[in-house]
Amino acid sequence: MAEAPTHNTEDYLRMYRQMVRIRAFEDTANQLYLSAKMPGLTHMYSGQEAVAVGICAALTDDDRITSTHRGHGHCVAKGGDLKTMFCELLGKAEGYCRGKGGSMHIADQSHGNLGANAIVGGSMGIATGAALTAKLRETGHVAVCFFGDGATAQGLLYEVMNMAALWRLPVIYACENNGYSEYTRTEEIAAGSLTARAEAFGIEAHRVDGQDVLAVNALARDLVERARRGEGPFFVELETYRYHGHHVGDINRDYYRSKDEEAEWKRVRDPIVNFGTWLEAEGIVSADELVAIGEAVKDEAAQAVAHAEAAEYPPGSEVDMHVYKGVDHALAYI
Amino acid sequence: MAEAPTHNTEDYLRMYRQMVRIRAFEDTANQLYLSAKMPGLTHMYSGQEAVAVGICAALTDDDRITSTHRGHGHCVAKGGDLKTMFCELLGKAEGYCRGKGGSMHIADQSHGNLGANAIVGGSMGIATGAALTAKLRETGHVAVCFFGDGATAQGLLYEVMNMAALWRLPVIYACENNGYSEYTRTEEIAAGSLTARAEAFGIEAHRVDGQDVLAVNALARDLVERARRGEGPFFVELETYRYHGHHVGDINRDYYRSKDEEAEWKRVRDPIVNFGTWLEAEGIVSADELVAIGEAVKDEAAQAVAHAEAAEYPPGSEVDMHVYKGVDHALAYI
Amino acid sequence: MSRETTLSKAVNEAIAEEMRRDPTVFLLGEDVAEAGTPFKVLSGLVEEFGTGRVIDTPISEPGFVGIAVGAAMTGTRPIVDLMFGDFLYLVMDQLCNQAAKSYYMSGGKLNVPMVLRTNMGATRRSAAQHSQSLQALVAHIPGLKVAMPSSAYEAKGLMKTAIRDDNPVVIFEDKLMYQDKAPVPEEEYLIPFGEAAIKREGGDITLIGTSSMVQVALKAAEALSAEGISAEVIDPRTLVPLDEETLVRSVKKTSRAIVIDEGHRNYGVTGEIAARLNERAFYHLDAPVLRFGAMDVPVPFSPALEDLTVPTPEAVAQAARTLCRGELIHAA
Amino acid sequence: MSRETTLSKAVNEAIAEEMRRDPTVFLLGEDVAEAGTPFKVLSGLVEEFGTGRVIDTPISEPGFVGIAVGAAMTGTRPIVDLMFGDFLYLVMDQLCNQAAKSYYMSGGKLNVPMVLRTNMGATRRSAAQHSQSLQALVAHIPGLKVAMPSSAYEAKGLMKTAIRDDNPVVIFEDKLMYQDKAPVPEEEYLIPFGEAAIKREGGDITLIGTSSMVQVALKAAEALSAEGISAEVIDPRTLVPLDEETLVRSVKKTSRAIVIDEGHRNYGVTGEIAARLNERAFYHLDAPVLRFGAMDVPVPFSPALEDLTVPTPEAVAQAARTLCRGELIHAA
Ligand SMILES: Cc1ncc(C[n+]2csc(CCOP(=O)(O)OP(=O)(O)O)c2C)c(N)n1
Ligand SMILES: Cc1ncc(C[n+]2csc(CCOP(=O)(O)OP(=O)(O)O)c2C)c(N)n1
Ligand SMILES: [Mg+2]
Ligand SMILES: [Mg+2]
Repeated sequence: MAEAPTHNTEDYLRMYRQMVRIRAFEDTANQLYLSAKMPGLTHMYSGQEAVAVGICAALTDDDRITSTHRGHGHCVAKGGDLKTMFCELLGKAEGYCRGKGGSMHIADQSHGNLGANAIVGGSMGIATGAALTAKLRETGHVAVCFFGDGATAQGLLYEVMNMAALWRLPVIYACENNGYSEYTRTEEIAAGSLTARAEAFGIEAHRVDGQDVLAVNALARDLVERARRGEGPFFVELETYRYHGHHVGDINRDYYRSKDEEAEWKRVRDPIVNFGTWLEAEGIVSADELVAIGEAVKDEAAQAVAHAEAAEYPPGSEVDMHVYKGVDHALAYI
Repeated sequence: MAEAPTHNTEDYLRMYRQMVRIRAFEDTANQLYLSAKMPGLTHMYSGQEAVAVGICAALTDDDRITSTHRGHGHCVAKGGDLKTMFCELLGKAEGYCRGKGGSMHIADQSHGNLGANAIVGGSMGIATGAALTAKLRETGHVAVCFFGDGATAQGLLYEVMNMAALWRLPVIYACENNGYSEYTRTEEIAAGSLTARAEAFGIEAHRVDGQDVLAVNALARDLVERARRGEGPFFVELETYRYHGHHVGDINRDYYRSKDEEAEWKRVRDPIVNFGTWLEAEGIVSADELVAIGEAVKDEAAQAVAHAEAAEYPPGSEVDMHVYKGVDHALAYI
Repeated sequence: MSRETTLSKAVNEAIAEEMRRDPTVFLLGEDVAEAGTPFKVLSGLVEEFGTGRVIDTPISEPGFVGIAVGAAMTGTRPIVDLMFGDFLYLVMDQLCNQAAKSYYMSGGKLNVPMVLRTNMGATRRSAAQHSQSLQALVAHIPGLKVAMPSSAYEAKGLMKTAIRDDNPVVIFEDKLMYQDKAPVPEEEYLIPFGEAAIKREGGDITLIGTSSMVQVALKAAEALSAEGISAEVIDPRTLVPLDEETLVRSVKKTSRAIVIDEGHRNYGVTGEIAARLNERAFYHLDAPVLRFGAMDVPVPFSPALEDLTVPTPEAVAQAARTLCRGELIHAA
Repeated sequence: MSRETTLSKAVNEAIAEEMRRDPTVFLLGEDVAEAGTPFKVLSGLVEEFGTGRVIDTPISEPGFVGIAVGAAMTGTRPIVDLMFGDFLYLVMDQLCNQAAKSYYMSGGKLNVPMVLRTNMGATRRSAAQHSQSLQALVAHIPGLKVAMPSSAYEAKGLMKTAIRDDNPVVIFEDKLMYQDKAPVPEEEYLIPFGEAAIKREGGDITLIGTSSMVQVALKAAEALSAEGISAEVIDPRTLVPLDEETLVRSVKKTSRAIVIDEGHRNYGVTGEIAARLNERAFYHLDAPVLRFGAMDVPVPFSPALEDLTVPTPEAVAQAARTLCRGELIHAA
């Protein structure tokens, strides 16, 4: 555990709770999938909680993030509500996107989450554009662009990093290196060094243990503050791990990743367990309090999913709504 | 002048002559444009001759290059024939592409020139693919990808450099940094360092004086040899300068580039003058011989353009030929 | 009050007026500032609005379109300058997967009020990668609106509407028309999307042209009128939304139609319009709806070939004649 | 000799056979090797041909399509695997500005014998960026050929033809059909491009369907036959080249037609085919040619909405009924 910048119990507990909420959300979503209650596929964030939480805890609701296909963690960490999220995953009208987006497009504009994206790297421009707005309109806001190690293969990243560097935009490129791009190890698809790539564009780059929420948060708070002052952009590589397969259906994965490797990460580097242990060791919370948080979150998730299961689908008349702003029904328009 | 690796008079004279041929071609093409004899626009290579010649002199006809919108120099240097080139610039049937390509698509497959490209950066994948063929088919050939400083803003470059590095392809990325991307200085459109960008992908990168044909050639010979042995890819940034405007019509350019700057480059760093001076100083040729080369090339260019002006346009029936290989006329087919 | 203005000037005025009106409007693209674009359409804007609102970009089309999408989502109204319509291929993902779908995917929460202005048109001897007219590609994608100004008047009015629209709009200017003049009101005006303009009234045949093909249609109509054939010429002005009603009404009146667009003919704009006319006016038609598009070949460089690939007034007039004589033919 | 084979297996066989036959054929794409693609279509190929010919790439679609173009130009025959058809937007420049135009721009010197295999099809609950059917975009571009297999049989025969073709070919497989079985000959066979297949003969109306829409048409035909309406079902198999003759011949016989394609309806495939039928068979038609495509909205995630966006046998049958009864209607 990195040294905590200040001893702020409330902040710690909020971060801990958020990580637990993400884990609970994912476990529940996985169950939904396994019991064939969820339409389509979804990508689990479990294991990477400290990244989303450590970074988003350094942001305000007015700061923007863009997310990925593995986006539930970012959505929760940025303030998302489990009930509305489950509704979206089940395609219900109460979902964040009225069921139109689903897991891969979940967005929560009220908390500054500009959305998950099913195009790998697809939101790199969007995050950079949000930072351009911040600069042009002098809002003092910051944008964080989350993406995976695999996404570093998209040329778009280098195009937007170049412009962000030239224009000194308040954007932080947060690369969650979980060691895999689908069914392939990162070494096989990424030559050289990820941080050096950013540095070559004149961007200050950092590498941090993505399983250590305090380390992530300390770095994020520093960079966010500096970005607000016009010292951005920044690049951060976060070393992390996904516990599940690439998506919920990726069950037999021995051919690309050993069970031992997975077990080892869970045993030694679980971000929630380790942070909990630290909180206890530092005397910030008791073991019982941690258990209580776990129980409360479990309840929250159970209620949220029950609500979502019972919720209504959008009426058929919505199918051609929201194609164009200002146009009620697109089919009558085009 | 860099030290010549071996004292090979024939090679020197060939390189000198090729540079003079490029200059003569461009001067003639510019005249064609100014006298309204040339359809469309074209981009002059004058000033950058040492780059194309220094590199292509290190290649065989079986090695491939890809070229750019500023591609006449590469075409000549790779073995192109002035007559066939002028025919192409004038849209005549005897042109390299039967008049279908024009200046921006001139290609000379018989000498391994896979073509100019009107999409900035558009041929980066093509060159890398030619190198992949060389590797898969074990041909021992090398591919050189020419592109400008402006083209480094295209994400495609980083995508293909990554793959070239991972797969150790025999490709050389030759970035001709002439200080400008259209009407904008390179500093305004490129953050960080171009060579560092390649190095971040694990690619060995070099910077060389692109006005010094011997320095360029020495580096190219070394890298080509090493690429053939499987030590590629490589990246080379060549510092150079274009004498004309961005294209032949870009006459009033004081607003982005001073006349003084242009004059200074021509006075101090002209690749032909400097190489000629060196050849004389080393006693390799006499001043008279250099003049004779100039005269002979002038004649060649004049004859070539006269031939092209008199040549026939392709018949109208060719308009829908060459859309699909194996299909005589596309309109009867689709 | 009207005065003659070039299309280039009209676009410039539209953008300047909207930038004065709304501080969130800004320009982004390659060499848009000091150079005012290679076509000089944006000359003078950086002097008035500064480099903070007229932003030169590197040659990173996907990147700066993506940046525009993000900027638009968060409270600004970017106008992206895409130097040649042929570069649309480079930005399709950001335009069609992101900009076009955000509003829908977010269930109406994240809209993208941006304008992508680009161009089209062959016969400039610019060869296959600088001459395409790719409007069909974007017209196919729900979530995008597509405007095709046919003169300086339309260019100004449609641009102003586009800038105020809350959705992504793609505007195609014909690069050969930048110096063409037309009467343009001194006063402010906007042209609503989805309203076709009847450019010439007539009773025997309807000629539907987009962008510069309106001029081709008008010239054909002129030639036909000398022979006693009265052609109605209609400019849809926007492909999405399409003013089907005006088109159908005309065709019901004339019973014959030809659709002309400078994009490739195969799987392009003309097929859609012809199919809609056939659906809606079938029982009124005396002959099949004919279509003219760019020849289905890459645009050749050689002038001797390039000129063969675009629709001409002569060819359109000839087809119209044959239709009006009731002869069964195939379109060129 | 025939046996039942899945579409997935048929594609795998086609590629394996051609790789055995021609050492210059190789595969390139994301997770094509050990993983055999997420859809497992290419399983086993890396074991037979090794990682030298079944090449895993990073997530760099423009990059590896560009590499394929260059490889194809210099003596190999790459098959590029594009994991989802929705990613076509990312590779449009390399596909349409480079691969499609090289042969023409070089005056017949540099051809690009490559296959881009990708997929299409909604109702998999994959939402707006993993469900599109974008065949219209590439069919519009001269220089590309476009194949749309409707069953395992077509998938194998068209793939083999594509691999041997000297031009860039885009093949769209319907990702919902990978497990669908059809009789596939044991012996080698190829299906030539530009030859439509009459999937069912009939005299009252022609139903033209592409890819999985052939099944929709066949189901509609089945329902109609119970009511005494005899529908002919035709599968064009390739959009470019299009076997216009077979389509026109059928429509001249039946006097009525419906075109069904899973791409968006607006400015898509159906408009072109309908327009061509109207042009060529106008005087034989008793009613307008109707069209079904995907609804012109981004594909929604919610099952309750997504299912509304695709053409169904019921809707097609209903439209056919109305046409055969001679009632004037509009297509859905
Ligand atoms: C442009 C694009 N290419 C391919 C895919 C398919 N795909 C989805 S996730 C993924 C791997 C992404 O790896 P990474 O960026 O490391 O994120 P992770 O899944 O590890 O979180 C791929 C290839 C896609 N969605 N978009
Ligand atoms: C994708 C693309 N974007 C923009 C252009 C327009 N354009 C042509 S050349 C050029 C500048 C290229 O600069 P650089 O790569 O440095 O080459 P140079 O002209 O200096 O040789 C631009 C922007 C283009 N042809 N293609
Ligand atoms: Mg990863
Ligand atoms: Mg340059």
